[in-house]
Amino acid sequence: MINKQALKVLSIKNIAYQTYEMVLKSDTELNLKPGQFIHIAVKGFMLRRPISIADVNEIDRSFTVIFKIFGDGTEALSNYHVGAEVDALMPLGTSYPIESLNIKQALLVGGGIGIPPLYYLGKKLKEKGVEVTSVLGYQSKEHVFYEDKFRELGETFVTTDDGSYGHSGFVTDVIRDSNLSFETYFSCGPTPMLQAVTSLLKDENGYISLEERMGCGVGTCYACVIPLKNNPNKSKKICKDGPVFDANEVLLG
Amino acid sequence: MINKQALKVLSIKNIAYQTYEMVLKSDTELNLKPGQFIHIAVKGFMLRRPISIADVNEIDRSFTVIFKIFGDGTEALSNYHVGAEVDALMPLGTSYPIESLNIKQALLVGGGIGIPPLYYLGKKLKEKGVEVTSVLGYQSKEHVFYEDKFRELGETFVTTDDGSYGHSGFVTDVIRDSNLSFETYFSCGPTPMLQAVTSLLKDENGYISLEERMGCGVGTCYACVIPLKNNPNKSKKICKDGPVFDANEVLLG
Amino acid sequence: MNLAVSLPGLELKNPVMPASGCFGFGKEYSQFYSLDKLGAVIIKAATEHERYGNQTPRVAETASGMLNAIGLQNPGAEQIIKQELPYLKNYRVPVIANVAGSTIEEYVTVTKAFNHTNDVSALELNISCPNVKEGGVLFGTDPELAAEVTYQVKNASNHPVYVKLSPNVTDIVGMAKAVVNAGADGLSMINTLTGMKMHLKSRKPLIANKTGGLSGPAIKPIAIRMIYEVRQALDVPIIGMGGIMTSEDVLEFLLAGANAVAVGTANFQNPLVCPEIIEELPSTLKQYGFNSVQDAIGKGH
Amino acid sequence: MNLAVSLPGLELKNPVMPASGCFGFGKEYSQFYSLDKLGAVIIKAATEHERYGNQTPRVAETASGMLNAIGLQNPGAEQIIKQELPYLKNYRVPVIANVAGSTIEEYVTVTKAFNHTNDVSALELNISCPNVKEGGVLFGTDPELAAEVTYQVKNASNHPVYVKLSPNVTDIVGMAKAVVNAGADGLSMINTLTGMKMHLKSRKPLIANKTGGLSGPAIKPIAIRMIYEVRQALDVPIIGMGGIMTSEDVLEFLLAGANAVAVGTANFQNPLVCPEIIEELPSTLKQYGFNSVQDAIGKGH
Ligand SMILES: Cc1cc2nc3c(=O)[nH]c(=O)nc-3n(C[C@H](O)[C@H](O)[C@H](O)COP(=O)(O)OP(=O)(O)OC[C@H]3O[C@@H](n4cnc5c(N)ncnc54)[C@H](O)[C@@H]3O)c2cc1C
Ligand SMILES: Cc1cc2nc3c(=O)[nH]c(=O)nc-3n(C[C@H](O)[C@H](O)[C@H](O)COP(=O)(O)OP(=O)(O)OC[C@H]3O[C@@H](n4cnc5c(N)ncnc54)[C@H](O)[C@@H]3O)c2cc1C
Ligand SMILES: Cc1cc2nc3c(=O)[nH]c(=O)nc-3n(C[C@H](O)[C@H](O)[C@H](O)COP(=O)(O)O)c2cc1C
Ligand SMILES: Cc1cc2nc3c(=O)[nH]c(=O)nc-3n(C[C@H](O)[C@H](O)[C@H](O)COP(=O)(O)O)c2cc1C
Ligand code: FES
Ligand code: FES
Repeated sequence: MINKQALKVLSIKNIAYQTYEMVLKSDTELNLKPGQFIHIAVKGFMLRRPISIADVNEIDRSFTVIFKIFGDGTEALSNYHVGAEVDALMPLGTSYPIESLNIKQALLVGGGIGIPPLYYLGKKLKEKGVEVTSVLGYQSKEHVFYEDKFRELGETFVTTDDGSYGHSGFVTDVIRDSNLSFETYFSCGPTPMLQAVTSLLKDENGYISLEERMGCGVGTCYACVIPLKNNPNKSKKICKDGPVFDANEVLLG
Repeated sequence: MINKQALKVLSIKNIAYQTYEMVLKSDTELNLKPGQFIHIAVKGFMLRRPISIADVNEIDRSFTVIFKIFGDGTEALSNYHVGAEVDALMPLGTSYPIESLNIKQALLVGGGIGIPPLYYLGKKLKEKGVEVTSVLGYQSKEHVFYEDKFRELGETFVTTDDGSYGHSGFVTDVIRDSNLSFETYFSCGPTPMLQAVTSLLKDENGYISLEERMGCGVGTCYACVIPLKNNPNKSKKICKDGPVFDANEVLLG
Repeated sequence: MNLAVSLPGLELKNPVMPASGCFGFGKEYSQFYSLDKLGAVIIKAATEHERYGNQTPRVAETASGMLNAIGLQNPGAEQIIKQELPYLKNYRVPVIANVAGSTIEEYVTVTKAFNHTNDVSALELNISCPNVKEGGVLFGTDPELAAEVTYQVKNASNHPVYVKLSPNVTDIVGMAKAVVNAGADGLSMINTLTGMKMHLKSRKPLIANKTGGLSGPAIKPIAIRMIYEVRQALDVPIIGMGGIMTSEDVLEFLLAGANAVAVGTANFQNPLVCPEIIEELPSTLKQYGFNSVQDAIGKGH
Repeated sequence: MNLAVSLPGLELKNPVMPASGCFGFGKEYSQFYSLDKLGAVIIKAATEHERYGNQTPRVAETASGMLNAIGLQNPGAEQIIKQELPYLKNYRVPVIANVAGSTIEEYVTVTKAFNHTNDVSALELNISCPNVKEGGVLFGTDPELAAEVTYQVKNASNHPVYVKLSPNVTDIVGMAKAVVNAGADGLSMINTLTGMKMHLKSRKPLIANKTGGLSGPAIKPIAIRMIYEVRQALDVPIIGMGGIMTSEDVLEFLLAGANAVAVGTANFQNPLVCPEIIEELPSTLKQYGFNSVQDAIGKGH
C-alpha cells in the first residue's frame, strides 16, 4: 500500500563527487523491493523528486538512498541534517523479479546514479544464492562509490568514461571484452547506456529500469510514459507500470 | 549610507502573544536612528518585510527588533535560530527629530507593533534629558510587552482594547482623561489609532510614523505613498520620505 | 458548518474536487483516502479514440508552478466508460467527465458516449487544452468557435455542461458570455496558461512539445482576477481552479465568485491535499466570519 | 568574454538593464553600486503631466511573484527631463525612457518632450500598463490601436522606439507584427499579467485598484514562450523580461530569442541583483558552451 510518510534522516554522508548517501527511518514496517523508488517533496519546490531505494535494513526499519546533486532540488536535499524530516510517497513502482526467476547467475549493469538500486537488488539475489557479477560505469574516479560493497556481492568491473579509474570506456566495452556468464541481466542508468546495453544483449533475458520526469509519481498524470516495442501507439507509465521493465518490452528514446 | 547586510541572530525570544524580540548583530558600525527601519528578506518570499528598530547597542554593534506574527513571512522569521543569518537593507527611512527639537517633555503614544520604535526613541529622549510619558495600547493582557522598560523611561499608561489589563479602551481615552503635560508627541501604531490621536491632539506639535505595504523599501517603486494634507494630489514615500512625518503633513486614510 | 453546494446536475457535499488531468480516474489516489470525502471527481479528458499524447518530457517544474504537455493521452471515451467509471461507483461521489476533441464532431461524439451512462453527473467541456495542435486552443480562444462547440455539445448532451475556459485570451468576459449565451450551464476556469522553459544544456525547450500549460500557485492571481471579472458580468455557476493549495485559497476563490473549486497540481505535491483542505475548510470559514460555503460565494465583490 | 550587444540606438556593454518602474530614476540603487556597471537603465514611465497614481495598497505578494498597481505615478515628462535625467549623466550608461499616456496625443506629446534631450538613447513605448483605466491596457491589447500609437510615436520621435507588449492577449505574434509593421525599431516584452489577490479579512481585493500586474519568477514561463513565438515569426530586436533573478535566467531569455534583458521585481528582493547577474554571466555562458552574449541569442530554436 502506497502512503505518504514523514521519514527521519538517520545519517547523511558525502560518498563521492556530489553524491550523497542518506539513511532514512520509517515509523512503520517497510516493504521495499529492489527497483522501487520513493518520491520526495523538497521544501520550496513544486514537484517531488524520485529516488531509488539503494539498501534496506528491515530490522530497524531504515533504508538507504543514494543521490547525486543534479539541480536545485537534490542540492537542497543534500543540505538536510540528521534528524530532519523527509516527506516521501512510498513504496512506488515495480520491482525486479527475484522470486519468480529461477536463475543461478545474474549480471548487474549500472551507470552513474543508476547504480544505487542495483546494490539492493544484488544483495537480494546473493541472499537467494544467485552468483552476481557487476559492471559499473562512472564518469571519473571521483564519482566512484560503493565499489567495495559490490565486490562483496561478487566479481565487479568498474569503468570510467575518462579512464581515470578502472577500465576506460563504457560498460558495454567491458561486457563485450570480458567473457561473462549469466542467465539474466539487470540494468539501470542513463537512457543512452540502456540503449547500448539492450542492443548488445538483445538475445539475452534482461530487465531495465527507466527514468523520466514525473508529475504525480503514482500513475494519475500521464507524464512519465514510455512506448511499447510491439506497439508504439501504446505506452506504459514508468512510475506505476515501471520503473522496471522487461528489456524487450519498451522502446527506448 | 544604505546597504545590504547579512546580520547574525544573537538571540530570539517570545516576549508576548505571538510577539518576538530578536537581537541582531552587524559587522559594521551601526548608525541607526529612532524611527528608522530595516527591510528583511525572508527565504522563500518574494518581497521583503519592513521592521522598525526597537533598540540599539552601539558598543557591540547589535540592535533589537520586535515583531509580531502577522502572516507567513513573520511566522517564518519567528523560526530563525540563534546564529542564523538575516538579510536586511538598512538603515531605511527618516527618524524622529531629536537633535533639532528643543523640548523638555515628550509624550509617546504607541499601539501594538507600533510600540517598538517608540522605545528606542524614548531612550534617546531620556538621554537628552527630556521627560518622557508613554501611553501604550495593546489588544489584551497577553499582548503586553516592554511595559517595565517603558516605566524605566518615565510615567507609563497601559491600555488594552478588551480591558484585560491596565486601562480599558483606547490610548486616546487615556490622553483625554489624564492631564498629561508635553510639548511634542510622537505616535506610532495602526492607522485608525493615528487618526484618532492626531485629531485629538490636532493643536499640538507631533510626529507620527506610518506603515504601508512596500515593494522596494528604498524609494524606487512608488508603492508606499501617502498624500499630503495641503495638496492631496502630491504625495510622499513612506519608505524614503518617512516613515516619520510631521503629524500635520500627511492625509491619513 | 454547512459545506454543501448545489450546482446544475451536482449536489456537492463540499465544494472541493480534484481537477481534470490531475487525478487520473481516481484509482491511484483512492489508495491514500476514501473518495467519499470529495465534493466530486473530475476525470481525465476523454477523446473519441485512444490518444497517445505527446512525446516526453511532458512536465517541467517552474517557480511555484509546473508546465505540462501531456497531450490528452487517454484510452478513449468508450474505454473510460467501460473500464474506468465502474471503479468510481464504489464511492458516493459525483463524477464530472472532461470532454475533449479536435473537431466539433469529435466533441459531439464524446458527449453522446457519456449520454448512455449514469456514472457521470455532468460534463466539463475542455475547449482550452493548450497542448494539442489541432482544435484545443483554437476553440478556447475564439468566441465564435467556442460558442459553436458549446451549442452543439449542449444540444447533444443529456448532462449539464460546464465549459472550461482558457486564460490565454485578451477578453475572458467576452469568452464567458459567448459560451453562456450558447447554452453552457456553468463555467470551469481556469485552464493552464501557455508557457515554456528552456533547457540550457540541450539548448532546446525542455518540454518535448516545446510549450506546455502553466499551472500551480504561480497562476492563482490570474485565476482569481478572471473569476472576479466574469462574476461581475455574469450570473452563472463557476467551478474555480488555478493554484489552490490550502483552505484559505479556497476561500479566496469563493470570495472572487467561484461556487465550487478544483484542485490540480497540488495533488502531485501532496496526494492528501483534497481531504486536508476539506477538513480545514470549516474552521477557515469560521475564522473569517462565514457560516457556510454558500455564505462566502461572491462576497469579495 | 564579450557581453556587448548592439541594438538600434543602444550600444550596450552588457545585456542587463533594470526594468521600467522597478528602478525609479536610478538614484536610490546608485547607493548600492555604480550604475556604470549596467547595460542600460530603463526609467519609470513618463506621462505628459504629473500623475498621482492609484490608491494604496499598491502592491501585494504572491507565490513567486507580486502584484502592483502603481498607476503610473510620475512627476511628468518635463520634470523628469529637468530633475531626474541630469543625475544619470554622472554614469556612462544609456538611458531608455518609458513613454506612457491615456491618448495618442499624450503619447506623442511625451515622445516629443524627449526629442529635446540627448540624455535618453531610446524610448520604450508602454502600451501595456494594466493599471490605468484609460488607455493603457486597451492600446496594448488591440492590434489596430497598438499599430496606430506606434506609428504616431515613431513619426514624432527622433529616438529609436521599442514597443512594450502586454502578455494579456490571445495572439502575441499578431500584436508584435502589428507594431513592427507600424515602424517599431524593437520590442520589449513582457509587461505584467493582470491579476488579483483577495484579502480574506476585509473580503475585498487586497490592492486598492482591485487588479494589479503580476510580475516575478511566476510569469517567467509565459515570457519565455511569448519571446520564443515572436522570435520564430519576426526578425526584430527584443528586450526580454519577466521573472529574471539569475544569470541562468538571462541565458534562458537569450536562447528564447531576446537580444537583451531587463530585470524588474528581483531588484526589490535584492538591490544588487543586476550587478551580480552581470558578474556571473560570463561563467554561465561559458558553462553552457557560449563565447559571447551574441553567440547565445536565439540559439534555443
Ligand atoms: C524512478 C527514478 C529513480 C531515480 N533514482 C535516483 C537515485 O537513486 N539517485 C539519484 O541521484 N537520482 C535518481 N533519479 C534521478 C533524480 O530523480 C533526479 O536527478 C532529480 O529529480 C533531479 O532533481 P533536481 O532538483 O536536482 O533537478 P532539477 O533539474 O532542478 O529538477 C527539476 C524537475 O525535473 C525533474 N528531473 C530532473 N532530472 C530528472 C531525472 N533524471 N529523472 C527524473 N526527474 C528528473 C525533477 O524531479 C524535478 O521535478 C531517479 C529518477 C527516477 C525517475
Ligand atoms: C516602516 C514599517 C515598520 C514596521 N515595523 C514593524 C515592527 O517593528 N514590528 C512588527 O511586528 N511589524 C512592523 N511592521 C509591519 C510588518 O512589516 C508587517 O507585519 C509584516 O510585513 C507582515 O509580513 P507577513 O509576512 O507576516 O504578512 P503577509 O501578509 O504574509 O505579508 C505579505 C506582504 O504584505 C506586506 N505587509 C503585510 N502587512 C503589512 C504591514 N502592516 N505593513 C507593511 N507591509 C505589510 C508584507 O511585508 C509582505 O510584503 C512595520 C511596517 C512598516 C511599513
Ligand atoms: C498534468 C496536468 C494535466 C492536465 N490535464 C487536463 C485535462 O486533461 N483536461 C483539462 O481540462 N484540464 C487539464 N489540466 C488542467 C487542470 O485541470 C487545471 O485546470 C489547471 O492545472 C489549473 O489548476 P491547478 O493550478 O490547481 O493545477 C491538467 C493540468 C495538469 C497539471
Ligand atoms: C512595481 C512595478 C512597477 C512597474 N512600472 C512599470 C512602468 O512604469 N512602465 C512599464 O513599462 N513597466 C512597468 N512595470 C513592469 C516591468 O517593467 C516589467 O515589465 C515586469 O515587471 C516584468 O518583469 P519582472 O518580472 O522582472 O518584474 C512595473 C513593474 C513593477 C513590479
Ligand atoms: S508521474 Fe504521473 S503518471 Fe507517472
Ligand atoms: S516601497 Fe518602493 S517607493 Fe516605497
